[in-house]
Amino acid sequence: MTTTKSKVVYSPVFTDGAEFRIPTFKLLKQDGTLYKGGKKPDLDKEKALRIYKAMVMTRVLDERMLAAQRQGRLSFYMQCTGEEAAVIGSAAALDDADMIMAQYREQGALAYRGFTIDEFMNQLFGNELDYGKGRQMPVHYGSSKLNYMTISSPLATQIPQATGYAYGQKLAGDGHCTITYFGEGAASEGDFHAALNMAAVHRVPVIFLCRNNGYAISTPATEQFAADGVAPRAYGYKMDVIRVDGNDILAVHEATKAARKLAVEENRPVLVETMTYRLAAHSSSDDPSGYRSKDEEAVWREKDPILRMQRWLMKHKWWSEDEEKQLQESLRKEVLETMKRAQKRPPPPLESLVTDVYDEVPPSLNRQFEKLKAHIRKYPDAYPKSAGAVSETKKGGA
Amino acid sequence: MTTTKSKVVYSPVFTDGAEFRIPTFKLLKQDGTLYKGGKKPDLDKEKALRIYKAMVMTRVLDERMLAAQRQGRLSFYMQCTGEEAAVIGSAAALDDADMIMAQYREQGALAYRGFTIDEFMNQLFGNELDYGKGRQMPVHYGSSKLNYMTISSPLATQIPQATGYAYGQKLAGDGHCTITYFGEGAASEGDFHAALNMAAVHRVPVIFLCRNNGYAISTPATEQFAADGVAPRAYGYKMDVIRVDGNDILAVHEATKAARKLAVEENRPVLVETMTYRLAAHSSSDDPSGYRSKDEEAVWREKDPILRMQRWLMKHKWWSEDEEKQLQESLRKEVLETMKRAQKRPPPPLESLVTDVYDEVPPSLNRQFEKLKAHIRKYPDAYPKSAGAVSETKKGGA
Amino acid sequence: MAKMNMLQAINDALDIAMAANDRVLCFGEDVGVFGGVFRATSHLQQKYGKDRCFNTPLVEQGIIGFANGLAAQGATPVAEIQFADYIFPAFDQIVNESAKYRYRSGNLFNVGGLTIRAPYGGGIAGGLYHSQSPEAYFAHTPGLKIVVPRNPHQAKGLLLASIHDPNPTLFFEPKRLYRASVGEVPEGEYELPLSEAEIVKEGTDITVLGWGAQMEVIEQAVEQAEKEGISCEVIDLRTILPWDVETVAQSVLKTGRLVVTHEAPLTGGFAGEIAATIQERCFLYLESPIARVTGMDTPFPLVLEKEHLPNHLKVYEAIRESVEF
Amino acid sequence: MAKMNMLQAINDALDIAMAANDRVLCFGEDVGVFGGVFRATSHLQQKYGKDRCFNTPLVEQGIIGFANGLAAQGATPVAEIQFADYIFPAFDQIVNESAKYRYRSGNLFNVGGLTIRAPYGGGIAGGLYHSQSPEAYFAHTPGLKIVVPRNPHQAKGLLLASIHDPNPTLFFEPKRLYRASVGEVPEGEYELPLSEAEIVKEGTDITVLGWGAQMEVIEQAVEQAEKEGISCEVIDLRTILPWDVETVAQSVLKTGRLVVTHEAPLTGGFAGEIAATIQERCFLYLESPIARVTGMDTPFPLVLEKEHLPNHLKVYEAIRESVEF
Ligand SMILES: Cc1ncc(C[n+]2csc(CCOP(=O)(O)OP(=O)(O)O)c2C)c(N)n1
Ligand SMILES: Cc1ncc(C[n+]2csc(CCOP(=O)(O)OP(=O)(O)O)c2C)c(N)n1
Ligand SMILES: [Mg+2]
Ligand SMILES: [Mg+2]
Repeated sequence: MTTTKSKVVYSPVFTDGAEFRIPTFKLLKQDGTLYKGGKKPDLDKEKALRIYKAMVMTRVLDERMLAAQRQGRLSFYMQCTGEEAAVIGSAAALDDADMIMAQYREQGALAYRGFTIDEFMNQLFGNELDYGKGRQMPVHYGSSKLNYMTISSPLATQIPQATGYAYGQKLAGDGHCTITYFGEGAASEGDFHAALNMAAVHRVPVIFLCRNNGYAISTPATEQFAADGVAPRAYGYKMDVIRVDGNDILAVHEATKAARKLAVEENRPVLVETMTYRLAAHSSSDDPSGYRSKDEEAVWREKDPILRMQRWLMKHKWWSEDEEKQLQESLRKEVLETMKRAQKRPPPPLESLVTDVYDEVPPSLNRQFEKLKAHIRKYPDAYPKSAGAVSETKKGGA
Repeated sequence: MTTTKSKVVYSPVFTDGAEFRIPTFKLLKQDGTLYKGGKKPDLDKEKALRIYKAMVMTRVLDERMLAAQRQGRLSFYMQCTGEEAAVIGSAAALDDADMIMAQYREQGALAYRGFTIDEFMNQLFGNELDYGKGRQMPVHYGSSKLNYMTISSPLATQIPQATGYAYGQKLAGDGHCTITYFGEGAASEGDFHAALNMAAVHRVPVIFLCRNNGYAISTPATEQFAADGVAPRAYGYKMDVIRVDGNDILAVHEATKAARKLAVEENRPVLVETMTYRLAAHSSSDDPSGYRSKDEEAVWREKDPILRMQRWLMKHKWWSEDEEKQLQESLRKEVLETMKRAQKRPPPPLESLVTDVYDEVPPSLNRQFEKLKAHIRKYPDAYPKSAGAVSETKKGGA
Repeated sequence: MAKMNMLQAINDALDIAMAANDRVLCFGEDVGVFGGVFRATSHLQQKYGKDRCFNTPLVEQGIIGFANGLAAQGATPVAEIQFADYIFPAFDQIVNESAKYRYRSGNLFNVGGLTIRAPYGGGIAGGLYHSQSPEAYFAHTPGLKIVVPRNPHQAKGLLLASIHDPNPTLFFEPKRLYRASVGEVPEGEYELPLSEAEIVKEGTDITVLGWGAQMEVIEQAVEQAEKEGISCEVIDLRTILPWDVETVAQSVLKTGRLVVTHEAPLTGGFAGEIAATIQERCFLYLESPIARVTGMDTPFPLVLEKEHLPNHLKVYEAIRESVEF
Repeated sequence: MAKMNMLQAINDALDIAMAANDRVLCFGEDVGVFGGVFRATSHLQQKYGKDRCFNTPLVEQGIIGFANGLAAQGATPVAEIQFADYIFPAFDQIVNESAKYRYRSGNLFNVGGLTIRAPYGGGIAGGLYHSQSPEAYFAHTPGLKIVVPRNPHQAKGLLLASIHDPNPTLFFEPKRLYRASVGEVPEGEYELPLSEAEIVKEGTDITVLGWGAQMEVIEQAVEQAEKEGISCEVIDLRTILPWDVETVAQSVLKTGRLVVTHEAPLTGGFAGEIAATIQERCFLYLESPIARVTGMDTPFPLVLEKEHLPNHLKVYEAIRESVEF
């Protein structure tokens, strides 16, 4: 039972927490130097380059795949552009065996974990090598070996799932935690409230990482909530919170490392709000000129997180113009070649229509499948993707 | 877009708001005197007695009806006992034309508005005079003329509805607001989050009144949330909040009056958390001895809100032992007599099974109804409540 | 009359409803200045102000909870759910609240003013979560009306009727046809009746029934069947709940055969309800089993969407099988 | 063998599952120290600790979201929803998430360990919100299993099978029978098969099909019908999804007649799916229309609950009408 130990007042005082601002943690200036007072980050060259390369790979992939979408090679695409530091800086602060449950704009985390361009392409083109068997739209990646939960489009559903997943990790006692990513828009869903409250009550090792990128499609954050960002909500759950410059790779990394420590060592869930900006359109279907100004975008383009890290690396002499050029070129080449290869691969087998609904195909569904195969056999021209699979020699159930 | 004007820090600082306690507003001590420093409340004798009588009526009704349930006269009952000040003090701070959207334990507010014992009884016994036509369980009251929305059992659904209702009032521009009541348990639902956030964003004249009575059935507030009550959540929405001693009628009234002013005059939604205790069982189906101690209950029994107000009234000479005795007796008598009357009344007509599903009974449902009537005509003994209604002379559609 | 696509017809209906009654409000995710991700609410905020047409926070249960409250207050909310696939967080507010508001209060209160619009259906490479047809999930809920238009003319007239109808109404829009379906639409205010199926084409050998985007599929299938001398009666159900049993039963009493088709999976789909009802009503007149041509009992796939969907070839085959039974 | 009521049988099943595998967890509103409002989880917290049996905050979408995550992690969560009427806030987590987890990930991930328990059904003076039978709302969702037991023996064996089954399973418990249904229950671990209907009684004139608490109603109706010389075959469907078409079809091929009964409203109820399927499978063998005896197409009423419910008299009448058709 709540026994409020709070002080007593004898006249009605209303407060709205406005005086109570959560500060923003920053380390790295846009010119690549540290802020005065900023502690030198605990990041060695190897790790720094792993992070940086993942950022560049993400950027290159995004640029090329958006272009491919524009050329009609791909049905849909979503970019991480502008948010690479928020996503990769946080993922890099974890153990690779920690679970990642993302929203959809976190391909950077997957790149950091080692998802190959081949693997990205197979999903984007939904070919026979796509782990998701061509069932989901582009960018709905997943990898069990890299502990990256397959993306699902309904927003915020992964947030309470992350609480549950982390609770399972806690009971298993293997010292791992879960991070879940979501936008400031998705944080309005009821599932967000459920997830944070349950995590606080049950002391679950989970990191809630909000990418506050200013928009949910066309809806600006000012129409999403009246408060100063998402961070103040943590107090409502008595949860540790930190706000961080989301374009500052060092601050994001540092903050998430500290958050992970709280989560794993003390079973204290943490909310991390990264303040950033979605530089690209919401998706390839969107045109932001209908709801925001070029000027606003320009301000944020100046804060490019990749450039910021690059400058820091160069100041350390850990990276050079030459290496940059080489990396960019080789990535572009690899992306293009891989894309061509992936696009040519056949689609997943017809059986993939009915498998994985259950652990086994139930009889009624198998009947539907047999009927479908007979139908395709009758009208092979109408089903170019699968006609080959049902030709007379290939009969048989799923 | 969120531009956080917050200050910048250069090392990661986590906060959980623990240092940041929302005070509790009190005016009236248990002995009926004001706290030192407590402003004399703005409450004249007439209003004070209206409040007090509603409190006593609620208590008497609750006691009698629980007894009636124990005797098997009633299928189910829920008491407001212990929370009368939280409920009636707040309702009394409103204009009678303001909308009330309650959870289920707020019969006090309805009593204050003038719902008669007859009206209560008709609902409790689901007789032909029940406005709800005998369709809902006992205590699911509603009154359109008293602006009291019919109770629905699914928890928290009324909270976003209150936001919408109040938005309608704001556009209508008639200067009214909506109050919605809910328990600290219901505040865990996703609908709570949706409601408060939308109210803050759209600047809606709504008062969210949480009855934090320590339990949600058997679940103590400590297993409901980790934070210090529900109040701190307001900061997450940048909403005005006040916490108040829920057993202190003067403080609740004063706080809600001030809240209403913010809501109606400035379109600022307000969260009011009343700290109180459910003295009775959750409902007639519950036995609290399975989850809490008699000692704990005893502590709170000492804080009885009705006695507290009674003492205050008597100190003002607005109320006497005699008047108390008379009121108690007349209420008990009225409750008993009304109960007998209500219990004897016939059930709602058979047509009430199929009306009000839509504005008109659709043909398919009417066919089902005709079939039902024919069936009852065939087996009149099996349907004692309705056999009379379908006797040969009474044929005809709904 | 003007030539319009379905989005324009819907936008026109909303415009007319908002102009006629200032208690009509349109809101939802991205509905405000942007006019919705499909642009169905374009220009409404500019015309009627931010108070009456606005973005909501991203929370479907809140959107419908808010809309229920508004409707109870006496307003006429038209809430948009961005995709029908995302209506499920609001399921409780719709099924336990909207649908039961009037009944549980003995008609003291109601949310009859409520209309919920949501784009539904496949055929746009949307995969699991931009393709679903959830009408049957709601059709088990007395108190709701469910409407699905097949073309711009129908969309405008049925949407205006839904907005004006004094019951909570779900209006599912076949998004595949948003821009693809173009046709003549009368200017100004008009309504088409709810709970009345429409016989789109008369015929004598078999009845073919559907709704929404599936009507186009039926048209193609029937064209092929008629070439082979099978005379088809085509019915657009238009309102799923409460549905027009009489028109369908009368047709089947005449033709003796029925094919029902929808995109949603077979099991638990609304074709089952129709088949169950019609086999009872027309038992002695049925010359072959009632056939259902539907999506498969799987989540909605992406790459093999074509194989999954009940296209005109599958409907045509069902017509033939039925006639040859 | 021991005599138990249904609650005891369920409690026993949970106890056995938790003892056998420490990754089995039970949680939900009031499930912890109190043992649930119906006491189905009594003593489990004391026996297995607060980590494995606990109260959750009051948020159904959170309970199931949390359970989905736990199951994905490899645990075996058994989540309780206090009343089936309150499962709808979790509809999105169940229908869009649990059901589609395996499919959408290409079997990289799954929540097969998940079981959701919820008391359902009427007959306890519960009115609109303590009486609903929502099985059909879920039966339109490939990927889910739905199970409903009719007595203590079935409850224990089917619940153990549901917990062990590698697919997300909804287990709806007929709360009217919690204490009313008492019977012999084998001790220790046993399972009854999912997706297999059970022929409870053989007969030749007509097949009568139901599940859960409705089986008791059927029993009474059939007793009356048999007195008049009508030989009834009684089937308990037991698993609603994926359901056992073969057993039902074989029975109807033999009897030529089918009555299906459930408490949920008629329109969109699962009897419709069964009727639609069986009229197709058994078309030439049907001697009368398949009859559905169900709740009315209204919210669930209170005072006139008896009139609303499909009791044994209504089932008996349907049997007679069918035989006399
Ligand atoms: C439940 C649900 N509602 C609506 C949508 C449609 N939708 C997809 S992305 C999006 C905006 C999300 O914004 P935010 O969470 O801020 O993430 P961002 O795109 O900015 O990274 C919307 C409304 C959805 N996918 N799921
Ligand atoms: C959506 C929903 N879930 C569960 C319930 C069952 N239930 C009824 S009352 C209750 C506890 C409510 O506690 P609280 O909100 O604190 O109110 P209190 O009873 O203490 O006044 C529960 C779990 C319900 N009615 N609705
Ligand atoms: Mg965003
Ligand atoms: Mg409480």
